[in-house]
Order: sequence, then structure tokens, then C-alpha cells
Amino acid sequence: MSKVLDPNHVRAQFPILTREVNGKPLVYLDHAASAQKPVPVIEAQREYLMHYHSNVHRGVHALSQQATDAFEHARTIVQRHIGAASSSEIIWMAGATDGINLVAQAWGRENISKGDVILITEMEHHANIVPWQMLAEERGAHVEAVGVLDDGTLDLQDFQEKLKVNPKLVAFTHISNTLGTINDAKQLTAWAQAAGAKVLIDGSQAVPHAAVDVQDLGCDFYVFSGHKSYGPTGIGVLYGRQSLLESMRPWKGGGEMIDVVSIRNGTTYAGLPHKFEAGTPHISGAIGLGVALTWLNGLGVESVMDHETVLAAQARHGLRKLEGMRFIGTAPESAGVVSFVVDGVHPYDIGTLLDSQGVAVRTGHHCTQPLMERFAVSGTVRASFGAYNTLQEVDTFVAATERAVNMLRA
Amino acid sequence: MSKVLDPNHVRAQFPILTREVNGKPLVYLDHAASAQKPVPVIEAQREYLMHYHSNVHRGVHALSQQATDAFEHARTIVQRHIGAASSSEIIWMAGATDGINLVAQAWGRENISKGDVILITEMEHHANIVPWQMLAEERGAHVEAVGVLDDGTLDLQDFQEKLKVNPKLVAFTHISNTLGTINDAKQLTAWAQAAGAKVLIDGSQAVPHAAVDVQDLGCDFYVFSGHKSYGPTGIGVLYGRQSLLESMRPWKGGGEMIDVVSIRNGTTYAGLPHKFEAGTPHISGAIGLGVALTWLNGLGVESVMDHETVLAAQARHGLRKLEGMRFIGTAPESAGVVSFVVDGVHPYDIGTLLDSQGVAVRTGHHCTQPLMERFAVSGTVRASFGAYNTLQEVDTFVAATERAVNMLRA
Amino acid sequence: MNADLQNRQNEIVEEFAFFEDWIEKYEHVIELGKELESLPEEEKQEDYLIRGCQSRVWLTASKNANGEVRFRADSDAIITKGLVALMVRVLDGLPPQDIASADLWFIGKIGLDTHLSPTRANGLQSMVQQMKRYGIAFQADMEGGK
Amino acid sequence: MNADLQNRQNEIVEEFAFFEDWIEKYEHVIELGKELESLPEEEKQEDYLIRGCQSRVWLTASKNANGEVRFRADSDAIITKGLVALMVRVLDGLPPQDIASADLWFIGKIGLDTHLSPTRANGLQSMVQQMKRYGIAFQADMEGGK
Ligand SMILES: Cc1ncc(COP(=O)(O)O)c(C=O)c1O
Ligand SMILES: Cc1ncc(COP(=O)(O)O)c(C=O)c1O
Repeated sequence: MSKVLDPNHVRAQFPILTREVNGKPLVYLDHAASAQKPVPVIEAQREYLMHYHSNVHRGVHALSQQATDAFEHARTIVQRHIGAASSSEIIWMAGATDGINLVAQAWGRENISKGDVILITEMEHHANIVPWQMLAEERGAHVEAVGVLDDGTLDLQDFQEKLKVNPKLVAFTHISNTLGTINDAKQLTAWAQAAGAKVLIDGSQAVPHAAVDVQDLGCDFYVFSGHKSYGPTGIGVLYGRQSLLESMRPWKGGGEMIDVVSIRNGTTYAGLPHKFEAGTPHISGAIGLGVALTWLNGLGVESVMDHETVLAAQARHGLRKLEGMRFIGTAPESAGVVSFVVDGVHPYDIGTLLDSQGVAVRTGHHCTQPLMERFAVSGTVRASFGAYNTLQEVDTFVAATERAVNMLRA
Repeated sequence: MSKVLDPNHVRAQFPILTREVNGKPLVYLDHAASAQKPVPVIEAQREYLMHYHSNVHRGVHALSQQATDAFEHARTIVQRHIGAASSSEIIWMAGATDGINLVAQAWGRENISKGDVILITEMEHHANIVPWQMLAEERGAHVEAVGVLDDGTLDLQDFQEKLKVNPKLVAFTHISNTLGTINDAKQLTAWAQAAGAKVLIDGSQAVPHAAVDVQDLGCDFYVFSGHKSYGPTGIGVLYGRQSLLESMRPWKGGGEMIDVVSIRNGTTYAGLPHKFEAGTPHISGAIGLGVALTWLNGLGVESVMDHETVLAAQARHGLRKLEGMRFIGTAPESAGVVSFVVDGVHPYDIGTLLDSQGVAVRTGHHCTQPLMERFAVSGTVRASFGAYNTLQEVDTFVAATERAVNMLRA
Repeated sequence: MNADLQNRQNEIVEEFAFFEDWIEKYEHVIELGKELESLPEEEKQEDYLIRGCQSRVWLTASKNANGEVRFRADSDAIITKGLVALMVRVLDGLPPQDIASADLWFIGKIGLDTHLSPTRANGLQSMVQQMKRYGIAFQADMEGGK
Repeated sequence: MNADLQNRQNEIVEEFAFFEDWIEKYEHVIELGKELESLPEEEKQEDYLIRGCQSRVWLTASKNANGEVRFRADSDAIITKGLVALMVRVLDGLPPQDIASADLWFIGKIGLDTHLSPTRANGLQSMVQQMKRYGIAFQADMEGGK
């Protein structure tokens, strides 16, 4: 059983939470877009820049050695956090989007041919749609999307149906950023692999809220961004199975990723993970992400999930009373995300009035336009919870929403 | 006339410079690899993370607005710093390497065909070699390299000779990271364009040390990294001429870079600069880089260059006396970089002994293996200077080198 | 500077001076949005559409017999529409050259300038730009017609 | 644990205890590097090469009549060679199984462990790994030959 989280204790580590917005205390409910950073993460980066910044790898001097050790240590933290077999399966990327694009381009160009099918779902973030569309266009392949049921769960029957054409790749989100739906990633992976597909899981929304074990999931690729997991901006992770990564050609060329460079005799590449890490990496970002995951582990990611689920339930309970309220995403298995529309009221107006009351939510399509199309809405209001949100904040949010809706309707 | 820089005044802004290494005060002479960060850069990032972090663009709430404004303001700082005509010509990248790869892949794939020539030089960093080799291999094109004279200047005759085959692209470094050679980028650009080529300039070593005006240079693309210009890690810039960028297809797919995403009807892309910025950007990095360039402008980049040139001259003067000393790179036009080998002594040994005396230099091939081949050395010892280095530090470095060489020779 | 343009802006600033907090300000903006006559559905065409990422604005312009520009506008979000109403109130019926050169300082004074930020993506900034472009176009038109 | 292995490491630790600073330590390492007999050029083959990014190491191993492993090694950088000499001094002539399982704690004790970091790229870490692999191989060899 996971221990119960005390959000007030957690809050103390987030300086931003004491600030005011428009004269009201900030209530930050935009975690699906990005999480705030705890002091240890901010301080680790500052510490790095103040005391041991240097370019990594190949440096003989002490600073370079110290920076390299910290940078590589962060890689092993990530490895353990997501249960990878080896740290050479952990590739530093600029973010989840970057990671998906690497797979689409470095793996996809070699392995996707004319007529092939790439299977995604209707609930994907644009980051897990557009790279496949671009690849499909280039290679003459097709992108197909598994449907979503009215409550926001994935249509499993449709999933199995669409596997019958033996897609080369199946890419799906672990947790939906718009609906909160938690997919049974292990089951989906098993089905997809049984149909002969490679599987990429978009873990952007899972790593900050759920325990992830890539070996248990059995997937081929797994990506996530640092900034949604209480880590820095500009850093993310691609996990890939070693043998698969080894079989792939590099994506970007440059320093770090080479073995021998010769203009006349051509160039040979370095081993994993460096083969995919051309150029000076985001050293402070990697170190910061390591600290963020360690911090998250300290709380216990299961406790975080439990806590956020309670907050979401309370929010739904409060919002449900508002006239014309329609939740988008009511799957039984779902994370701390509450998305809704209100009849006759524009989400932008609600977002603006919430902001004027200090409450930060996101409105719009949340980079999931196909999902908006599916639910026939132009956008939603989305409150997404984090480890440090409190029940009082939920009450503030509900009251502020009620006030906004009343003003807009009157 | 540029004002004279007081390095001691500058030093006070760099906390790292007060630390010790192996019991000796740190003398950091590894700027060509990465520069240290002044307090304003460290504090701007911390301030951002402590008080107004949020995902940028499309957010209705105040934090998102504040973060977006700061992020876009940083873009205009970069624009002005390098003299671009519009801020939509400034694309945030993960670094110089990332920027060159974007051009190689997004522009190159469309514009380089079988038999085409891509012209680089023998003094390029691997980041400006390998992406072109990968592109050439894919497209059946050839990479040719302009030679380097014995003193480390570019062989201009060879340059003009090699233009005769009308290369599609000419890519060269503004300042060499290994030799310090300053290329006459404006002249080279004019020649290359007259021969019908597009021109990419690698400004990684120029932005931290020289005034850069892309419109005056007339180049088509210009790239540099933040971390070498006193800015954060994980951020860099690609400048491209507007019409050229507009004609290019996007490189990475995802959020931010789209207009409308539909699985059935396909996807349309956003305008510049967002078309090339898929995914959540490195917000704190961009803000930090803006502050770094503002800070550098405050010193006056010409004063910085003058100061570093004096330091390099003093270093050469001191080192010249050592027996068996051979400088690699003695071009009349050169920046604050001193690269050398000593007969019968391995660079790694010198680097190690300098480190034991607190002096941080880089040893090895500096990601310029073809240049090592050209000068028939396996590596060099390289001291590269920054704005805050002092003449005393140069003396410490020279004495430490002398001591090292004596120990190794004895 | 056109006196009407100044007076109208002063009037709005006075109007907003009463409000004590953001909520009250927005209450008023919503009021203005509701009062602004909607465009008939058939006029909400692609041609008149200014697409923001979150809300959409429609804008039409014509010149009356006196050579003044008449604006009509709408939005699908009510707060945006209220702000649209303010813009129309300030610029409607002015001569083209005054519109083209208008300094809309009132929006900063009443503290709603973040809605006009180019990064806000509600379509408002593009709308103001578009209004000025109409000013320029009609001006050229008149000069051309001389 | 093999007594020789312990004694040799203790000896080295004592030897290094005299030095007051880094420079003196390195002076001694350089000394050791110079004393280590170089491999003849013809033995510096690709097969024996352990490529670091900055310095290179060559290593050969054989088994003598007593079943002990004999190492010979070299490097192109003198400090690396000095460290190579220390490794050889500690492991040379031991039975394969003791090499395979050797805990080389001395290198941390004398403060030169950063040279053995996998990120140091001087070839030393790979060399130690390779020495242990020889241990394992010769051990299997013996067991196979029983
Ligand atoms: C001349 C030159 N070009 C390109 C690069 C690559 O920069 P980065 O590693 O920051 O992408 C460097 C830095 O190592 C350099 O010195
Ligand atoms: C489910 C999902 N996938 C991918 C992404 C893209 O992440 P990033 O923008 O950090 O690359 C996001 C975040 O917006 C997301 O929520």
C-alpha cells in the first residue's frame, strides 16, 4: 500500500506556489502541460552552473570529469526509474517530441515501406501523430487510428480489429493528456507485438504520475519529457531496446556520436547511447531530471497518483452540479485530469475568468485535435493535478468555475 | 574603438572561478568547449523556474503569458544580436549541431541530388562534417573539403578552385575551434553565392568572441550554441533567410509546429518560426541565452575579442620558449585559441599534469579529426580563452605547462 | 490626432476606472460583448474570419457616403467579443487615415493589453492589425479616386 | 582472496602515502611508466589494442607452465603507461580465477580512480576489464582441459 501524501509538506518545496496571480493566490492546475519545479531540481541546476559546469566526455580536466560523472549518473537514475535493462538504452533527447521524431526518422525510414500501416489512436497528442504522418507521406505508408469510446477509453475491439492488417508499428499514449484515460499499455503491447508490430509508448503523462517499468511493459520504445515530471525544460528521454537501437542508424551527425571521422575514408559511429547523442548535450537538464525523478521516488509515485485521483474525483463531484456541464473523458481507469465543456460557453472565456481568479487551467485542443473532432468540440477546459495540489485548491477551482459560468451565462 | 575590458571586474560575476581544483585555484581555459555562466544567466533561469515557469504559447493563464513573453523576447534579443531581419528567422534549436542537422535534413533532402557537391573545409568541427556525409550518402552526393595551409589559414585558392564545380551548398566555420583561425566569412559567402551555392556558416566559436551580422555576411544559414556564449546548455540557434525557411518543409513533427491536425484530412503547418519548433521548447534555456547575449553586449564583444587576443599572444610568447613546442594554427587572423603539441610528449599527459595544477585545458582531437590528419598529429593541447581570463592566469598556465613538459621529458 | 478617437478612449478609461478587481472588469467586458450585435451566420464567412488559436473573430468593413469607415465584428468567445466591441466603438466611423494611424492607448490603460499580445492567439491582435489595414486600403482608395 | 593480490596492493598504497600533492604522485606514476618495458613495435597490433579516446593501451596475456597468467602492456601516453604498470604489477603472475575476481581497491586508495572512470576514455578501464576477461578465459580453458 502506498503511503498517503501530505500536499502541504510537498508544497513547501515549490517557491512558485506562494505567488499571486491577478491579486489572488496562484492555483496551478496545468500539470498536463508542464509541472512546476521543486527546490532540489532548481538548486541542482544552479549548483551545476555555479560550481562544476564543463563540457562532458573526453575532457581530461577535473571539471569535465565531474560534469561527465554527474551527467552519466543521471542516466542511470533514469534507467532504474523506468526499469531499463541497461543505461545504454537511455538516450537523452530534447523532449518526448524529439524522441518520437528520432524513432520516426531513424527507425521509420529504414523499416516502413510503401503500403505499410502505422497504427496510432484517436487520443494521441500531435507529437505522436504528425511524425508518423510525415513518415507515411515520405514512404507511401498509411496512418490509421484506433477509435475512442464515448467515455474516453480506447476501443479495444477496434484495436484488435486494426491489428489484423499487421501494422509495422503501433504507437500509443500510456495516459491521455486530454482525457486522463490510462491505457493498459502492457496488454496493448502484447497484442501489437503478437501481430508483428514494434511498439512505441508515449509516456509523457505517465512518468509524472505512475510507476513505469519498460521491461514489464515489454515495449520497444518509450519516450517522455523532463518538464512534465518536475524536471527542467529542454530535456527528455528515449528508451529503446538495446538490440533495436543497435540495429538503427544514427539520426543526427556531429560530435560525441562518432568513432572516427575522415573526409576521404568516411566516418564510423560510436556505440550506444552516444550514437544518438550528437553535439553537446543539455547537461544541466539531464542532471536536473535525475534529481526530479529521485525526488518523485521519494514521494512515491503511487502515492502521487492516489492523491491526484482523489483531487480529480473531488473536482468532478463539484463541477457536476453546474448546469450544462459535460465531461470529456470519464474512463474508469484515469489519472488526475478533468476535461470539460459547458453548454453555450466558450472554453476561452472560462479560462480567462479562472485566470482572473488566480486559477491556471488550460483551454483549447491540448494538441489533440483529432480527439476534439471525435468529441465534436472545438476545445475543452482542462484542469490537471499535481502532487502538491490540495483539496482546498480544488474547492477554489470549482467555486471559480461556477462563478465564471454564472457570469458568462447571465 | 572598443573599451578595454577589466577581467577582474568580469570575474566577480562567475562563482565557479573562485573554486579550487586538486587543491589549486581553478584556471579555466576551455572556452572553445564551453564557457562558464555569469550570475545574471544563472539567476534568470532560477528566477524563471521559481516564479513564472509554465508551458508557452496558447495558454490563457497569466503564467503561460508571462513565460511566452519572456521566451519570445529572448528571440528578439538573438535577432538583434546577430542582425537578422526578423525574429521569425530565429529558430530555437538544441545547439549548433542540431541546427546543422536541421539544414542537412530539411533543406538538404529536398535540394541535394545525385552527383551534387557539398563543399566544406578541412578545419570543420565534426558537427559540420558528419551531417553532410550522412546526407551525401543518402542522396548520392559528394562532400569535398577545402584545404588548410600550414599556418592554419584556409587555402583561398583551393576554395575558389573547388567552387568551379558549382557546389549546391558551402558550409564553413566562422572561427576554427582548434586553430583559432578567423575566416573572412563575408568574402567566402560572396564567392560561394556567386558560384550558385547556398551558404551555411557555423558560428559556434564566433558568437562568443566577435560581432556577427548575418545580413552583412549575406549568408543563408547561421548556427551557434548557447553554452559557448555564456548561456545555458541545451539551447542553440539556427538563423535562416526567411524566404528560404519558408520554402522548406518541417523537420520534426509535433505540437507547436502545426496549424490543423486531422488523421483523415492530413495536417497543415504553422508559419515561421514555429514550423521548425516541434514540441515544448527549452524555455529556461532560451531566456538564459537572451540574458547571456545581453550581458555579452554589455561588455562589448569587440572588447572581449581584443582582450582574448592579448591573452593568446602572451601565452604563445611564453610557450614558444619550450623545447619541441609546435603551435598548430598560427594564422594572422585568429581568435583567443592556442593549440600545440610538444615533441615526444603525449597531449593527454600534459592535460593531466595541467589539471593536477588546477589548469583546465582540452586535449585530443577537439572533434576535428580531419584537421588532425592534415597536421599529422593525433591530438593537441588547446588553451582557449574567455572574457574573464587574466594575464596572471596565462602565466600560471605557461609555468604549469613548462613544469609538465619537464616532468614528462626528464 | 483625431479628437473623437481621443474622447472615445478617455470615455472607456473612465468607465473602467470604477472597477475594483479583475472580475468586475470582465463582467463589464462580457456585458459589452452581449450588447454588440452579432453578425448573421451567413456573414461569418471564411473571408471575414481572423483565426486565433483559441477564439475566432469576424470583421467586416465598408465606407459610408462621408468616406468614414464602418466596422462590424463578432467573436465566438464572449470576452473576446467584448474586447472586439471596444475596438469597434473606438474606431468605427472615423476617417480612414485616422484609423490607419490610430494609437490605441486605452487598452493598456484599462489593463487588458495582455489580450492583445501577439502570443495570446485569440485573434484580437490580428483584428486590430486588420482594422488598420482597412484604414490604409480605404485611404489609398480615396486618393486613387481623386 | 589471494594473499599476493592483497600484499601487492598494500605495498602500492604505502608507496603512494609518501607523496604530498598531485604533482608528486604523478611524478611517481611517470617514473613507473618509464620503468615498464615497452612492447616491441611489432606487438603493438590492432589485436592487442584497447582504444581510448585520448590514449591507447596495448595488452597481451599468456599462461605459463604453472597455470599463472602473464601480462605485458604498454601505452602511448606515459601517465597511462604508469597506471598500466601498476595494474600489471598487481595482477601479473596470479592464477586466472584470482584475476577474474580481483577487487582492485588500491586505485581508489591512492586517489587515481578518476583515471579508471568509464568516461575517462584513456583506455584504462577497458584494460582492467580485458585483464579480467583473460582471467575468465584461462580459467575456462583449464576447466575445459581437466
Ligand atoms: C566550431 C564548432 N562547431 C560546432 C560545434 C558543436 O556545438 P554543439 O556541440 O554545442 O552542438 C562546436 C563545439 O564543440 C564547435 O566548436
Ligand atoms: C501525451 C503527450 N505526448 C507528447 C507530448 C509532447 O511533449 P513535449 O512537448 O514535451 O515534447 C505531450 C505534452 O504536451 C503529451 O501530453
